[in-house]
Amino acid sequence: MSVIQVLAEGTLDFHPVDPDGFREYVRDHKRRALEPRLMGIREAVERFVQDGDYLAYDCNFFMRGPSALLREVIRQRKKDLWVCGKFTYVDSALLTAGGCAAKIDVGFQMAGPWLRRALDDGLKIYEYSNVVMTTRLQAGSMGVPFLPIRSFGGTDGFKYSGAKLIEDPYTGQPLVIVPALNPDVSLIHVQQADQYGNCRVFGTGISHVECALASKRVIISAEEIVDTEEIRRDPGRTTIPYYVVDAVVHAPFGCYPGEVQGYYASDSEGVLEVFASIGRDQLDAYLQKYVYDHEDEQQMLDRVVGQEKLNALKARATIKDGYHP
Amino acid sequence: MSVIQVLAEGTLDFHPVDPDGFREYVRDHKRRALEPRLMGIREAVERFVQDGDYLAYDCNFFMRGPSALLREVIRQRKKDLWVCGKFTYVDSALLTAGGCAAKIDVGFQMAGPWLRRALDDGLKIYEYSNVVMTTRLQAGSMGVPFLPIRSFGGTDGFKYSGAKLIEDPYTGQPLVIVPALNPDVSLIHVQQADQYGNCRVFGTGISHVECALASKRVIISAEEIVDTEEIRRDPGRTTIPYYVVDAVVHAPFGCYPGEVQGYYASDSEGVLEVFASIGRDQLDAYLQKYVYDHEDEQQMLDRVVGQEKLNALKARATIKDGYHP
Amino acid sequence: MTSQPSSEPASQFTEREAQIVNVAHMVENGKTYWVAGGGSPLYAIILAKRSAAPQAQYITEDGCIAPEPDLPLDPIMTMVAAKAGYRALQWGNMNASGMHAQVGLMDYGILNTLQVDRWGNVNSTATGDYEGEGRRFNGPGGADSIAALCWRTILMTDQQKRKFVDHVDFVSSPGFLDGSEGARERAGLPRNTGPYKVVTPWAVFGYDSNRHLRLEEVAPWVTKEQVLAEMSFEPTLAPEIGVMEIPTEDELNTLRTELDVRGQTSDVGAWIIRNDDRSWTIAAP
Amino acid sequence: MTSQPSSEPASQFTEREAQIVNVAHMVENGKTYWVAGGGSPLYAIILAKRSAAPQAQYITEDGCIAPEPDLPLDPIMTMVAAKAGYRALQWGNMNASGMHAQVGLMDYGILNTLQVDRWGNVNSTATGDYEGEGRRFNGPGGADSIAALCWRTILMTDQQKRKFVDHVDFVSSPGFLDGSEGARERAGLPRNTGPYKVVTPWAVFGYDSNRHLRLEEVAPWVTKEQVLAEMSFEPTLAPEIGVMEIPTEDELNTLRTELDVRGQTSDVGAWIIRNDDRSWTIAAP
Repeated sequence: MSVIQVLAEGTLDFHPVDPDGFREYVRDHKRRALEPRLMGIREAVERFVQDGDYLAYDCNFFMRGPSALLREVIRQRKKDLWVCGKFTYVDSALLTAGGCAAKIDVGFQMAGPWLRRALDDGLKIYEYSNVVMTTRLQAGSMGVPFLPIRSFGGTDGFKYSGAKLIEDPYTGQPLVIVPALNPDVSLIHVQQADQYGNCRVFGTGISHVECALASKRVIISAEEIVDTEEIRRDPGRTTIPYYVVDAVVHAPFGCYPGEVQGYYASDSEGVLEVFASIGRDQLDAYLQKYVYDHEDEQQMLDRVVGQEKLNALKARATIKDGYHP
Repeated sequence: MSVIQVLAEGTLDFHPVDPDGFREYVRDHKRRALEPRLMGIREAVERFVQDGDYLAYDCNFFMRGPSALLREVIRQRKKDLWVCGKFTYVDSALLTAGGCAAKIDVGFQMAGPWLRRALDDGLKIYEYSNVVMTTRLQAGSMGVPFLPIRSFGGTDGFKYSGAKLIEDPYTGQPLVIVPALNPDVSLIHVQQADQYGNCRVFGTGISHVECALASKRVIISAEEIVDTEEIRRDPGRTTIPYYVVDAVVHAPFGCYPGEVQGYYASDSEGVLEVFASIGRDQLDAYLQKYVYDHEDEQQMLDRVVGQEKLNALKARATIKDGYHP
Repeated sequence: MTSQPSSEPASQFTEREAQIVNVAHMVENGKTYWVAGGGSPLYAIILAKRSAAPQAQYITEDGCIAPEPDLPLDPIMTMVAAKAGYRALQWGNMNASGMHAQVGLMDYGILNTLQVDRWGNVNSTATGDYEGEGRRFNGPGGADSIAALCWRTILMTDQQKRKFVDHVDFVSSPGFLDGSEGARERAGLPRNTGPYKVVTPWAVFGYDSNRHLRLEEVAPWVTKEQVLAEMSFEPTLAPEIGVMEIPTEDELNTLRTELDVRGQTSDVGAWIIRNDDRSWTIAAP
Repeated sequence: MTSQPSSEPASQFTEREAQIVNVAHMVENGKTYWVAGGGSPLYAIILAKRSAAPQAQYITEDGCIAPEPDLPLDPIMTMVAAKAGYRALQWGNMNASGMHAQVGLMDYGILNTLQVDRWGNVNSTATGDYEGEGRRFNGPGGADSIAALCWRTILMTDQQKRKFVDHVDFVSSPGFLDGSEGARERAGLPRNTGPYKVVTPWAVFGYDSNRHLRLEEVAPWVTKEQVLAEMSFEPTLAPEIGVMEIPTEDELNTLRTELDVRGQTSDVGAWIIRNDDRSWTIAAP
């Protein structure tokens, strides 16, 4: 029989690829029954985020991402996480400042003094790109061990990754393949979910469907909990099916200081405060103010942001077309 | 460097895999400008379906498929087509009876006396499955030469295909890969499109997005032509973007005798008439009655079906939830 | 006078109804089923949902997740159709259902099939010499994926010699392939998946520890010998051959008045009549 | 007194404005652009759409196809945001934009970048010794995919010695790699793609037939020598070095009153003032 040449290989470790093992986890742990998965944010993070997990999240701290869930992860001082840093911006900086991150697969993140210091303290960085990371998640969501991709070849990121350059058996041309990623847990913020975890996301996104399907455990935070009757009225709007979801958290303003399209605008002041904290190397103070000083998210919103500002952010979300079913 | 063992290979030919060639076709032929692509069904099929083409279509003659376009292909006596028979049911029988098909990649099709005779007359069949074919289209739509898949292994279909069994370089386990499919032309029937080809499909489907992205030429037939303002009002409903579309045909009842969810029910009589024609080996008479006897689709609908029945089929489509934006 | 529904065993039903009810009784609550969008597999799962397994969920090949179909469906219109997809939790597509199955979300598949062999392989492609003059059929459709990717596969077929063959002429959908240990894994299929049951109107089969078809239950109106006479090979025999279950009046009522009101699926094949003396009459059609 | 918009060359503008306008003039009508969702690349394409290239279309990394954004955007909120995605033709996701680019639908990419070398390779990851004490940056984000998959890539950067280096310390996004013929293809990248232009406030570069950076145009307020002094390597020189274009009052008006009303992007760097005697003054910030 013929062989396929492996022309080059990245040299760093990557989250282990085990499609059959993932299948067995899904068989044994994903609940197929329509049973309520609603719980508080603390319980959700306590139960479903574990020290040492590979943690993914969709979108980021400013853009329909799970900011409240990320703060709760930091509040609970989770440790040794391997973070999926696709399209992540400041999130990986916050997780590192909070002592949660041990490794980061980078697509894009906000660098700063924190990064050099963390590297010197042992943080491990693996260089990918946003699309490579979403492709790895796509492979994980398809239950296959890898996917071919037409980018990433020739970069130095390739060298510090789990990718391979092979001779395509169909064309004979060099072809990059990237390993599947099946995170231990993913955090996804959505506009609407029902109590079972059927979710609706409106507007553009990154890869929330793939993220949810590829992950062993999935925590959803939702701006609104809608009735399942409403889900059944328009099944074409469902983007994540309940049977991959482990927890549904009702989290209004769950992306603060970021924006959730159709629901509220970003708090520009709050957004720039994060960047300033990174630039001025004051992330500890930032976390104190927004995370550690409060028992939970509601307390933080009440004390630090205030209802008046929240109302104003809501009022600024004047574009509604396409965001409500 | 290491090698990947190829453990087994299908032995039959398959539509050539050439991602770079497809990219160059896309670069040179897909129109990026928002220019009207509306045209009559005859012109669309004359211009964009050519003898010898690899022809794909989404869904089938009964289920939101491009029945009118398929009849027009037969009416224009296109020849030597290689037909993508995923989820096809009777369509491949009609195309073969019409003298259009030379080869069929089979997922599922309605067998009958036509099939044995056609095989004896030189029709070539390649054995896949529905999901293998949609996966091949998915590979084509991603611009990669192949995709791994966890089914198809061990079947006799594998032997009569372009699939390969390789040693997965990540797990060491045997893994099936299937070649990308980039059809020359695809026919897709949708509920709504604008004049540029931005399409909306409501309800479940097969793989219309992948089919459109993977094909060199794309003909859309639509129940309704909607304003582009309406498309921009709810961009989350768009499923096919205009820049992969070559022709938009306004084709009310374009799936007759089948159903278009939300628009009209299937004509059970008309549906069963196709099966009866296959079973009784009377496809020639069927094509005479529904295709050759009429200059175009409108004439066929007027003469054979009649407005009264069409109105009744419309009235029977009582389920609207989720089908209109 | 109409018969009053009850949970008592019925005294008149078709063979097909008995087969559907026996599959329905296998349906596990809280599990997922990838089924064809119509016919016996669909009726079995819905029947189960109406009784012991309300939390069993089904998905069809067009990515329709847990619908509440508006029955009866129009003829043939079992997928990509408004009635079939009514009140689903999600409308996806074929790649979505394939992906969900590939990551292990589908516990069971239920399939109608043409021909099955001693290792549970399924043929829906061709009989006789494939490359020669043999007869051709529809192809696997979604059955190949169901049989490959669901954790367990339940087949429904008729008890006929030509349907139970030693080796299928063409493996359209994979059973245990050549029956050897690990044969599926060596062919690239996911670990620990495969055939689970075969249900005919006359018998229920499982598989022994060597992955060989094993007779487990026989309908009360036939003998084990009658079943074996309608097979081209000898199955393993379970240590104790059980008796297949009898539809209740309730179940028949649901089947006939809600699911298959035209009787297209259920009113096929022989009628089974339980006589007052508890003997059985088989009224061939 | 406000200046009246006109199609005359302006006499006062920032270096950044000049750079944006020169990129805008490169935009081809009827072509697709994969751009970052904000900043100079976005303003360049929108500026072009408002004038010579109304049928140029842009796509952002979040799968947003041909939006009509509600400007100005909120700070940082360039993607997955209501104003940025306003009136798009389709809302997709990152895998969708990646797929569209992979099948060849994206004609051009426009990228802001930190560091570029003689072969058009881009560094946004690290300077100095990667495995040692070097400085780290944000990573490629979407730039790697844009540079790999679009047919042609236009880079925007500043004319500084540390930005034009002989070899980037880290290839985050691929240019012509080692510059040898077919290097991109040998690395698995699609055929016939690659770097096209580099535009700074002082100069426009293309590539020669050996894939080496080539100086093609210089801004009227600097000399060729000044440009070369701000590079760590010598580019090839075009046979004739052209003069970069000057923003018109119309363009500045659009840029300042519609696109970048807060001046966050455009009001950065030196101001360029054309004196009455047609000489130039550079007013450093």
